[in-house]
Amino acid sequence: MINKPHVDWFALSPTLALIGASGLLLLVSVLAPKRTRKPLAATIAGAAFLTALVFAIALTDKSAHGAAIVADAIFRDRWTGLAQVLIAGCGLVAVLISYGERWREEHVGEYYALLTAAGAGLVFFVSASNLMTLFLGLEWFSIALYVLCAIDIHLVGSLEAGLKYLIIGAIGSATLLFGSALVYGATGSLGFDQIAAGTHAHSGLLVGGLAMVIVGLAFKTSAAPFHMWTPDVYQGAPTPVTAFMAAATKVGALVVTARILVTAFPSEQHLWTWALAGIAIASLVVGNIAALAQRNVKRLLAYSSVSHAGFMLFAIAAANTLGARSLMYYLIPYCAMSLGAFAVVAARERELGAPVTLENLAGFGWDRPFLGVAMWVFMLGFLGFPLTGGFWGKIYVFSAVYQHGWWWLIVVGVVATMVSAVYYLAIVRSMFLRDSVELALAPVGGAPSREVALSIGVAACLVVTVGSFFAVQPLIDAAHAASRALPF
Amino acid sequence: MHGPDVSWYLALSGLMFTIGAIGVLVRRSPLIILLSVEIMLNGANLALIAFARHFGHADGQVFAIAVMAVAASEVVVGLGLIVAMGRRNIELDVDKLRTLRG
Amino acid sequence: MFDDWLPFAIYGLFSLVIPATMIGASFALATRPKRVVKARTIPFESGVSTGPPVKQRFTVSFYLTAMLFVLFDIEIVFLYPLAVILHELAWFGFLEFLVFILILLVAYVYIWRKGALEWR
Amino acid sequence: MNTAAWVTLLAPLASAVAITLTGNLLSRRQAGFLATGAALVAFGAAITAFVTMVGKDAEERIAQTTSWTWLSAGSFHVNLTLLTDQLSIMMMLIITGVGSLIVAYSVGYIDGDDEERRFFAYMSLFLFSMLLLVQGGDLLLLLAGWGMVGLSSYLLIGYHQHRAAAVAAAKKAFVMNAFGDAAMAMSLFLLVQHTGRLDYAGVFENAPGGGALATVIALGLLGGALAKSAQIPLHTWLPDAMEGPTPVSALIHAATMVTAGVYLIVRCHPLFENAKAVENLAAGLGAVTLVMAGLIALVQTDIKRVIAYSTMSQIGYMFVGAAAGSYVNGMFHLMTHAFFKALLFLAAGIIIHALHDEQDIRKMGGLGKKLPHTRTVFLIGSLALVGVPPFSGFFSKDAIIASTLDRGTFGLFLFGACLIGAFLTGVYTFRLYFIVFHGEQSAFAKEHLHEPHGRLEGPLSMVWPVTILGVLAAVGGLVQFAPVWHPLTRWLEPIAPSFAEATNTQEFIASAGTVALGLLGIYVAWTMFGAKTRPVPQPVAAFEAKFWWDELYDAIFYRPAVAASALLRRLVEVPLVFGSINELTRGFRIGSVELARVQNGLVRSYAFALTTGLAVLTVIFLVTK
Repeated sequence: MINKPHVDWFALSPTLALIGASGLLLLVSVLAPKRTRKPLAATIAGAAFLTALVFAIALTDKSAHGAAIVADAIFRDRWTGLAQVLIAGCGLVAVLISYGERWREEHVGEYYALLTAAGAGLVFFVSASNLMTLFLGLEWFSIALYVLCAIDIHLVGSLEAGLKYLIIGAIGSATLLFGSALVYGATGSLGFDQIAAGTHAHSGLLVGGLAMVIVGLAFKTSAAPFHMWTPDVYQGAPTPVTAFMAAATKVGALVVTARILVTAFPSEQHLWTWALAGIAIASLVVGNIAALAQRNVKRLLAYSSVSHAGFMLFAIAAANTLGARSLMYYLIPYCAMSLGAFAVVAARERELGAPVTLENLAGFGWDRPFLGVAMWVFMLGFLGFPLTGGFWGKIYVFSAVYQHGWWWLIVVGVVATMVSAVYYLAIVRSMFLRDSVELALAPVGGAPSREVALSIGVAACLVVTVGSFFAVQPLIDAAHAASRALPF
Repeated sequence: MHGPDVSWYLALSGLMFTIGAIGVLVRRSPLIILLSVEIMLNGANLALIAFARHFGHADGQVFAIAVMAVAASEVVVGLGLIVAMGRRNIELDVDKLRTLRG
Repeated sequence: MFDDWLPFAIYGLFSLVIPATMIGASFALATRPKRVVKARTIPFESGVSTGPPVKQRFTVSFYLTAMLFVLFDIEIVFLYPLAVILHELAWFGFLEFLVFILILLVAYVYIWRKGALEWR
Repeated sequence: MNTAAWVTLLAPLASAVAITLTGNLLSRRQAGFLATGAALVAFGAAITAFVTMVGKDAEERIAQTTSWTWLSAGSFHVNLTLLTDQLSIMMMLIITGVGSLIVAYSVGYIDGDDEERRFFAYMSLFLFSMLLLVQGGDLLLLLAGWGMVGLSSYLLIGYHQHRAAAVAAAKKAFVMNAFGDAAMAMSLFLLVQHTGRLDYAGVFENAPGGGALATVIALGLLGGALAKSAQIPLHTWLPDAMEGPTPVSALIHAATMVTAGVYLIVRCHPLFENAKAVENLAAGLGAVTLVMAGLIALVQTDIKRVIAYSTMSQIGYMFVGAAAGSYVNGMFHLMTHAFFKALLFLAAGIIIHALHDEQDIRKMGGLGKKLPHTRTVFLIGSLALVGVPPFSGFFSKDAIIASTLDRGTFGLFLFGACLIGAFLTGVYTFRLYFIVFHGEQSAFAKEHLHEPHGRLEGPLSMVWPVTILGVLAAVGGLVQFAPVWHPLTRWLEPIAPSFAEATNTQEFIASAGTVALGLLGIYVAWTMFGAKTRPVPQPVAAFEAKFWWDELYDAIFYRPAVAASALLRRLVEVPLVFGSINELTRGFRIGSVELARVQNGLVRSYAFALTTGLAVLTVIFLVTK
């Protein structure tokens, strides 16, 4: 008789809600009448993310004692739970941003189906507790994102972005898979806990496998030098997709990176802390310097996300509870700022019907004061300015690094922040200090209607960005509870 | 049951992985690149199965089966993109896909 | 050691010898034509002339169907291990099986309603 | 008192948010009135708090109010706490009082500009930031306010964003302040690391009492103060910042923000007292700055730049006062300086306004007849600046100079510098005054001078703030006359007890010396610029007896001063400051372009980067395992 695994349906509920909605949306996209498709699909997707959010919050609340469940395939603990809350929240905002996008009518259902599928994949990915679920989760959301990038096939850039992401992504996945195989060969087990238990000598197989696993995950976090797909894909993909990718994918990849390194490879810590520090420094240097020359705002924000990956990798490289805590905290305002910034870009893009550059942002802050001020706040937040959560995020990351004894990383971080001020403030400047009249930019297709959904989404991001500065204590407590799930 | 040592399989799988990677680097047709990626994935699969046999349990084999399904999906998505490009008369040459850069 | 490799060696030998023999025989047994006629120089195609090579493009439907085939085909891989131990898993296995099929069914309904199964 | 403190802080913020969010719903003029109203509300609340405080015993005057606990880890608490004590209330009154006058003035000055709303939103934001800086109850809020005044200053300097010079000046100010901010943030970090506290009292109690750490901390704070207050060697941004609108120069670059460095030294005086060397360094730099800025001011031809260099020079006095241990005199001079320097800037604004935005004093002359009111207030401001009794500058500046005599040999050096500075102040101030107001009307002035607005010399909203400031500049110094009465000293005693106290004899020596030298300076200016009989002296005319003194002073003072200031500019500013920043920027640009070239859009190169990275990482891992 075979031992049937005990299935903890509650632990799976966020994933199930999203994947169920995805199937439903596929049916809606072919069975529902054409006119009702868009509102119906968006409603279902929004409801699914909301349900997943509620389940994830409940799950976090009820998982004080972490454990591997369902035949040791996934973890149920607060580390997973909090990450799922973040991802579901990102999805919800992404739905709000997407609603006003001028999708071709026949693709709107599929769009939301893929978005929920990607969400489900990410939610599953962050709960992975062995190499197989890790790889499956990774591919699950990646494949959905490949299609999402290319969904607007009337844009040349969109198809190009999709294909580039697919090819490079496939190499990344293959690397991760090969690394997993090597680790499996070195330790004889796939589960994270068992890998840590089974490690004896620092065998070449294990170390090589670890290197490949790190590369595979660093690829998804878009850390340099594995970042090169990021600017192209972020620029080419439809803006709401970019927003979701920039926020949710980063949550997934970073949370899982921290989890696997700490849980499965504690005895190789001397290797991966240095590796991550190196990768993080490379990301800060490349991201910030490359962003200086950018005119396209989506591309600029892509480089900015590379540099932020560097900051968050600092937190993991610190390899202490403070680092884990700061990672979780940093992700909260970071997600809000990324989603919000891309949402504002999306709004401008819909207004102009053209890619948004620093030049044609001119006067936007005065034409649409709410979005302008919101964008301003997001930029200051990226910069780590007080009154936004980005400030505490950086402070916490720095203190984690300091606790590890790497004060020189703080120097690197501070210098990087100073450089980044140039391009973040360039965005603010072009929005507020230039006039739109002289550009003679006429909105395409008449004045755009006030997009309520997008404004609600931006408002939510704004609340989280600023709120995470003031409500830092409860959030840090939550992050602290989450970090207890990791065996430091 | 005798047979070549597991390291031979590992060497072969590493070779496949490398061949695939080189294929991605040097070929221009997206179709061939997808093929090369498949070779990389299958290299990893071979390693998984070899280790599973070596340890005598099924974990690696189950993994390999799952990977096959995933790889197929990935390739199908790639083919779908290539078909979409073909319909829009975009030349099937990754070196020509350079509108996004800088 | 050698015992293990013997079947491989024999197999390899055969796989080399047989094609080599066939190719060699076609040279050895062929009759040289006394006159060069155009019809003799073109490849033998059951008596049907192929004419100039046509750079024919397959229709999109061909690719589409092929892709769908690959996808649904690969899913069947999962049914095989399930089938082997279905008895041992009993109802649990059956329910899992049903869920799996249901997911495939959703996809099937989608491609069917989307018109991907119609040859255009 | 606590409620009043919150109202003071939040009123300008509310105005900034309201103006930004309502966008075009608000007319330009309404935006100006809203900003003025908010500043006045803040001022009223500050007065309320002040009156409440006066009514209490000296021990109960410090009030803290916490609205929110941000962070608590062990004994480490970060709160949103406002601290209202004798020091901060003084700053609040200056900021909101002078601030509301200047904002009101701007309604008339900036009238007709395309983007008035933006201007008033920025002004309100600045007031909020500055108040946050002085009202914050811990080092973190101090840093937050510190950064935000830098930002709003950047935005306001670059207000005329179509002028390349304005944008460049804004950038320069921001970059130099960023250096200061970084230094200050570093010392903050060290303090938190060492003390585990953030609130002022806790930090001062647990701060290192001496040694290298105390020195490094004080150095970091000093770096921040030097950058913000435009002292050597981080001073070059201030003259360029005059590209901003004149009310901005008055508010930020004369009355409030640039004096934040002095506030910082007084507020954190225990940290500086733990590092005597740094304290002396601060005083020394202040002394050098006050002389150097005075020399440079002699040769400037832009009316606002003359006043800007004079501001640097006066802040040098405050640094000398505060860092030499006479905190109350530093703060006293800060207050009177806010009055008379804002007055001078606003009066200059009226002139610039009347002359169609012309700032070059060589084109001015003889404006006194057409602008008698402006001439009067400008004269009051000038006399106060030079320190002629009984105008306000006399009381505060002399007190600083006298207190240096209590500091031994080093004090004598400071004393000498201060006396030289007093003389220079007399010369450059009255050079400006005589050139602009004295004599015959220049051709340019005849051609361009606006017809007066009825009986007034400018819009009403510009005239009355100037008048009020004129009164304050004239009598504001009577608050304290060290030998006779000293309420200010008693007021600040519980917060920052001065350790350098001048005796009455020393006060007398200092006063006599300063006033004499100041008057001598005025006399020199008069002989050179006032008593000239001809606007353009012919070479022959130079031989006339009347110009002998001019020539003499020219040879002894003017030429060396020109040479020295030009040399300083050439040797210090141009190669060290401009050079390094340009090189750095160029390096980043090149790096950026190179990276863009690597990002060539080819999938193969992306894959190559990935696989190379993988190979390198694997090899490193295998070698170092």
